[in-house]
Amino acid sequence: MRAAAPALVAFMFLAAMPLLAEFWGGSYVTGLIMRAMILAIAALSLDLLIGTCGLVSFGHAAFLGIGAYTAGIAITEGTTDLATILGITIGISVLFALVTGAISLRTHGVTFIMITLAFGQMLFFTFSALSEYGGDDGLTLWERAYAYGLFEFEHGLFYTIFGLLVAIWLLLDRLRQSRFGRVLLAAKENSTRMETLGYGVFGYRLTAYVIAGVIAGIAGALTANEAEFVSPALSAWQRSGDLIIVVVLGGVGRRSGPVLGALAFVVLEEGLSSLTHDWRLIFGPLLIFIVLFAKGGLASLFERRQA
Amino acid sequence: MSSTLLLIQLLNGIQLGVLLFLIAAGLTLVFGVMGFINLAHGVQYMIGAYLTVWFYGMTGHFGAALLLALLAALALALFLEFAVFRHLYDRDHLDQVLATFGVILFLNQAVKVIWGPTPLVISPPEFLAGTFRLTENLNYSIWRIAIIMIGFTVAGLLWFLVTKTRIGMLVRAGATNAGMVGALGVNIRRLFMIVFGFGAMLAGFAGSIAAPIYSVEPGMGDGLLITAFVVIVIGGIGSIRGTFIAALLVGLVDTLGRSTITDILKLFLEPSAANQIGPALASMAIYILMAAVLFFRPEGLFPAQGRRA
Amino acid sequence: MSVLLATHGLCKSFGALTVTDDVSLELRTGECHALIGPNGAGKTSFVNQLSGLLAPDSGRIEFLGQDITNSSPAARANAGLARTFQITSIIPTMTLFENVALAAQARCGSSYRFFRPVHKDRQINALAGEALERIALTSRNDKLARTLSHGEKRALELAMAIAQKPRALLLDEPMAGIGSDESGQLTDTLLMLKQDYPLLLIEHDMDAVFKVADRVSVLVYGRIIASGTPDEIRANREARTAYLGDET
Amino acid sequence: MKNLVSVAAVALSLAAAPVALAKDTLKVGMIVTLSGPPGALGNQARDGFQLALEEMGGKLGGMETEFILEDDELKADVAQSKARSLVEREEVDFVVGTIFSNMLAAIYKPVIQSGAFLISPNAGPSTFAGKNCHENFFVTSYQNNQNFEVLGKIATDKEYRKVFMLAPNYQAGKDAMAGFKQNYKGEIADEIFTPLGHKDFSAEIARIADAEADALFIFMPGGMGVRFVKQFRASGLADKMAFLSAFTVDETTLPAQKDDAVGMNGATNWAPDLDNEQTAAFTAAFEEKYGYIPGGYAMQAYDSAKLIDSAVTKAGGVGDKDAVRAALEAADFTSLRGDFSFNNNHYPVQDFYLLEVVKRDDGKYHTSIVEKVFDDYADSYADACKL
Repeated sequence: MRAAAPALVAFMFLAAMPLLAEFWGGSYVTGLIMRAMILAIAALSLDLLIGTCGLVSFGHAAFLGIGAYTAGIAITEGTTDLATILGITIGISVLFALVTGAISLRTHGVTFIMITLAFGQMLFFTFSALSEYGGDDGLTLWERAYAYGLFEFEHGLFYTIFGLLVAIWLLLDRLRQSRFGRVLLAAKENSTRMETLGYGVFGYRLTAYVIAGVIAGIAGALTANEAEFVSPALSAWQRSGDLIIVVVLGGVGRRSGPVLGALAFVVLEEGLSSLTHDWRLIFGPLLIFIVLFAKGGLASLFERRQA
Repeated sequence: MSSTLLLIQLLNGIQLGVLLFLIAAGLTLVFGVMGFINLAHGVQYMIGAYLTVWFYGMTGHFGAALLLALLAALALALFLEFAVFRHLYDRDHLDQVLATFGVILFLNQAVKVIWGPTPLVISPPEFLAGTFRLTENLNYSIWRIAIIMIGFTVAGLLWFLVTKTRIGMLVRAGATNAGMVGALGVNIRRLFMIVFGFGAMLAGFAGSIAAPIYSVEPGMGDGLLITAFVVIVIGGIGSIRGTFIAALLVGLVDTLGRSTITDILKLFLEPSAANQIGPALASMAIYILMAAVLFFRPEGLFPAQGRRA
Repeated sequence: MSVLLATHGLCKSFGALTVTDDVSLELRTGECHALIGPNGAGKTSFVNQLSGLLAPDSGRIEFLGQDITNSSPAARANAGLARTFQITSIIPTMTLFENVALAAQARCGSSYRFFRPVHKDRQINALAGEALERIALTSRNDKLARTLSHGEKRALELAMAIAQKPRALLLDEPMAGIGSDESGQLTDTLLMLKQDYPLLLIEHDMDAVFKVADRVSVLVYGRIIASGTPDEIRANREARTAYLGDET
Repeated sequence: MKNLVSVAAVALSLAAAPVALAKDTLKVGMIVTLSGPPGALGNQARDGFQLALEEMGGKLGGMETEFILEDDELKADVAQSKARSLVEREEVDFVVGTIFSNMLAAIYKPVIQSGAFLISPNAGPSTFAGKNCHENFFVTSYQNNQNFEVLGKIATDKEYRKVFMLAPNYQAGKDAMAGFKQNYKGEIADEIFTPLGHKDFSAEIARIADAEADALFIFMPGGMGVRFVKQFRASGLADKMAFLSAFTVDETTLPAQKDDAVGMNGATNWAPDLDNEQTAAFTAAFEEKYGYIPGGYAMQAYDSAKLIDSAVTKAGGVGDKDAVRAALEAADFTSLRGDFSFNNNHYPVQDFYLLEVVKRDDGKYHTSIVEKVFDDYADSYADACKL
């Protein structure tokens, strides 16, 4: 339970955020937090690959792009029903994950990193070529998806994202402790042994890859609705890199890691850049210090202190 | 397409390949020998270019600027190695990624603060600055030819260094089995420092000689870094020969792809459709190449382990 | 006694080095068949081909009457062919009990179950507990596998194999690296295992082999040069010069 | 656990600014690109706007003005977050931005929805010129396609029979090609899209040489333009064909292109030597203060400040949005361009010129007016706008 505590505290804090924001910068802050929560969802899905399976995907942002463009194109074409959009997003994410996963998962280590990068970049260039939908400029959404009135409530979108974040966190937390999760964790350490125990590791990893892809796809669809704007940059390698950074920053394979990592990433970036335009001069060294002096990421700081 | 055009594109492809090789050679050695993923390697390329322009402004002599830039780039690399990187060698790859990413952020911004956001330009040394006539109305830059020749010379030297000298032998052994080299009583720390400094200097050198043809700007090394990673995994990590061949391959595929794919598509597609799909496909070409190579040969074309002594 | 596991003319070479040369071998129900041979004779390569980690160049492998030559390691394990490793192969970051439970889990229905915490799974825990009981492991169940002593790790491998509820067991040098004080105990364990499972035993410890095995085959340079009861092998001159001679 | 809360609290209070709004201050936020190589364009816009503000004693429309500058880093999410910060946290009255169209697309909705006025000092995409136009959105530059349309007109007027077209492969590049073709009906030798950030143009130059066209139509903004012009000049082709460019040789790139660009042509709505009093004064003051020659980006930002000034003066503050809007529409200020008015879609109606790069006696380079191509030229999307 201890490892989960920081995440739970963060959730309580997030739940109260719209209230707190009344005193602290208003809708600007809730917008910021919404983005952090979406980033956390994407990071949670990536940590299923990195932390649970030991698979470092450098093309995970491809799924963000899939979700965002599905939402963007659907809404532009007049399909605003949220369930339909999420359905299509999940369908395409599954398909893309099955095809690219089936190829990538034959490799491991650096080869896996680079081959996932390749697929991510292919998708990035595909989105950039979609002239009808803004090409490189991106696509402005003229309305949000219709969520059966949910988004019309004050903070409706906020609590939708929050609810999904908590649900996905719980889901993945359970998954990690399930039969399936134990197989993945063991295969990360010794996949040969798992094969000889009777587990077709490839199938388990592919399933995990698909699950991670679907969750990231949902995060992408949320991004489109939150920002009301999608662009190919969402699926570029820089974004995949950001996701890895968030996961490592928070603590790979730690229950609270991705959530802490995402919150810290967004808040630090925002806080520092409001101090100076050259905020990277501070942020860069800060990352180095975190690596050198906080092994295991931010989550480990909390764990150690409480232990 | 005319034969002159093809010739130019071949030359351009080789020239890009040579630059990629200079960057990727250090990357593959550092990665192969030390198992260290250095994302900040691309920044070394940028630093090399900036320092060259800077020293050129001070000395007014390209050769002198090049030399000074190399020394300064080496000094910076060794400082970074001492201050940051050496604490990361026995850490997880992901920790290395995070920390070296921090170095990129810092140096890109620092360069912008020091030299401003506007691209800088520099001319090649006087005697290589001209062009020579390829066809009636087409000239080709001598400096580009010079880059190709310099690149091949460096590749040759590197080959000699790695295959014929003691330190090269250690490096090769290290690429196959780092633990064993340590067991032989070699000072691994020092070997690492030499390999690292040397690799960084090569990248800086690439930046120096690229400065006259590309504009010198903050973040100029980021895109090339990713391409260099593509090169080293295609070539097989730790293999100089593989890196050289892969660099030329990637340079040629990228250059020829960009100039021919759209035309080829135009043969059986509407021009507007071809213009939309062609450039996107051309941008993907090297990634498709990489995915294909890795699919059939996950260890790359010339894995270091397979090399004969 | 029916044939459970059989190879027919199995061949494997790495370049010029032939590690398995036309090996035909049988394991029958209820027996312990020991495969002995000097270092580098190709014993582990042979087991790897049986368990599917290595593909033979030619020849056939049959298990329970089915041709499994091209089956995946997982399929073979699920068909009931369990193995242990000469160099201990466990999940170091998991506890002793979790390691055994992992093996048991493979026999307790689908592992594509995503929600129920596995540590509360009664079926798995019961099966794992049973296996642990049979291999008397003195260490605590919640000890991390990587902190176990070498002997405990060897025993853990056996427990994992049993938890798989195998139809046949391939034991690749279960005594490797075990001191003489522990080896006696492990020999008893092997004798006990033999009651329930057909064993293909690869072992260097001749005392254990002659105590446990019903049949012995001698592998030299990838070839089986002799096969017979322990007494026959002891009497076989070729086998003695090739291998036993070193030790007796 | 306590630490988490306090860390987050500190971080958030960092992000949150004191909310104190005096009624007599005007708040103007500017979002432009200051990072990376394209930062040179943003720098011009910033300097242009600040010069105007300074000349008016830090007041726009007589109100003490708080100017907040933000860098979009040429990243959509950053631009959007900055825009939200401006309208939601700072509660600015005007947002001036952006340089690039894709950044405008990112900030458009949040700014418009907040009720603030959005004034673009450069980006003028077709997206917001037609049916998606908005009463609170004004463009002081041009509709993006216009410069290209002007070049098409020039090519037709000069009777170039065969034109080679080159642009980067992104949305603006595609718009550029389409814009040029609108007024040019001659033969097109070939049209080539290069990747964004393309470095090595020798293959393209070889094809240009092969095509034997009369003119080259080119759109290569920023660093790409610097590299292209260098390589094009080196190939010797510059002397053999006309060079019709937009955003390729301008005051942001000329300091790097230098002699290589001299004599090359461009087309836009202004040049630092446009013959009117206000331009002469502006150019002199700008150079005096910042040490470089202002380009269109600086001019348009300067005009944006003047526009806001005129509107706030006329409406007597910003309390009455409708009055401010009406005053903005009137565009009752002295533009550096001389003639300037807004169309129904709030994009400008203005003159366009053919320009040429010249070297000044003091060794600096700038673009210079050759001739007027269009008088009071309006964009072609305005009809679709319901305003």
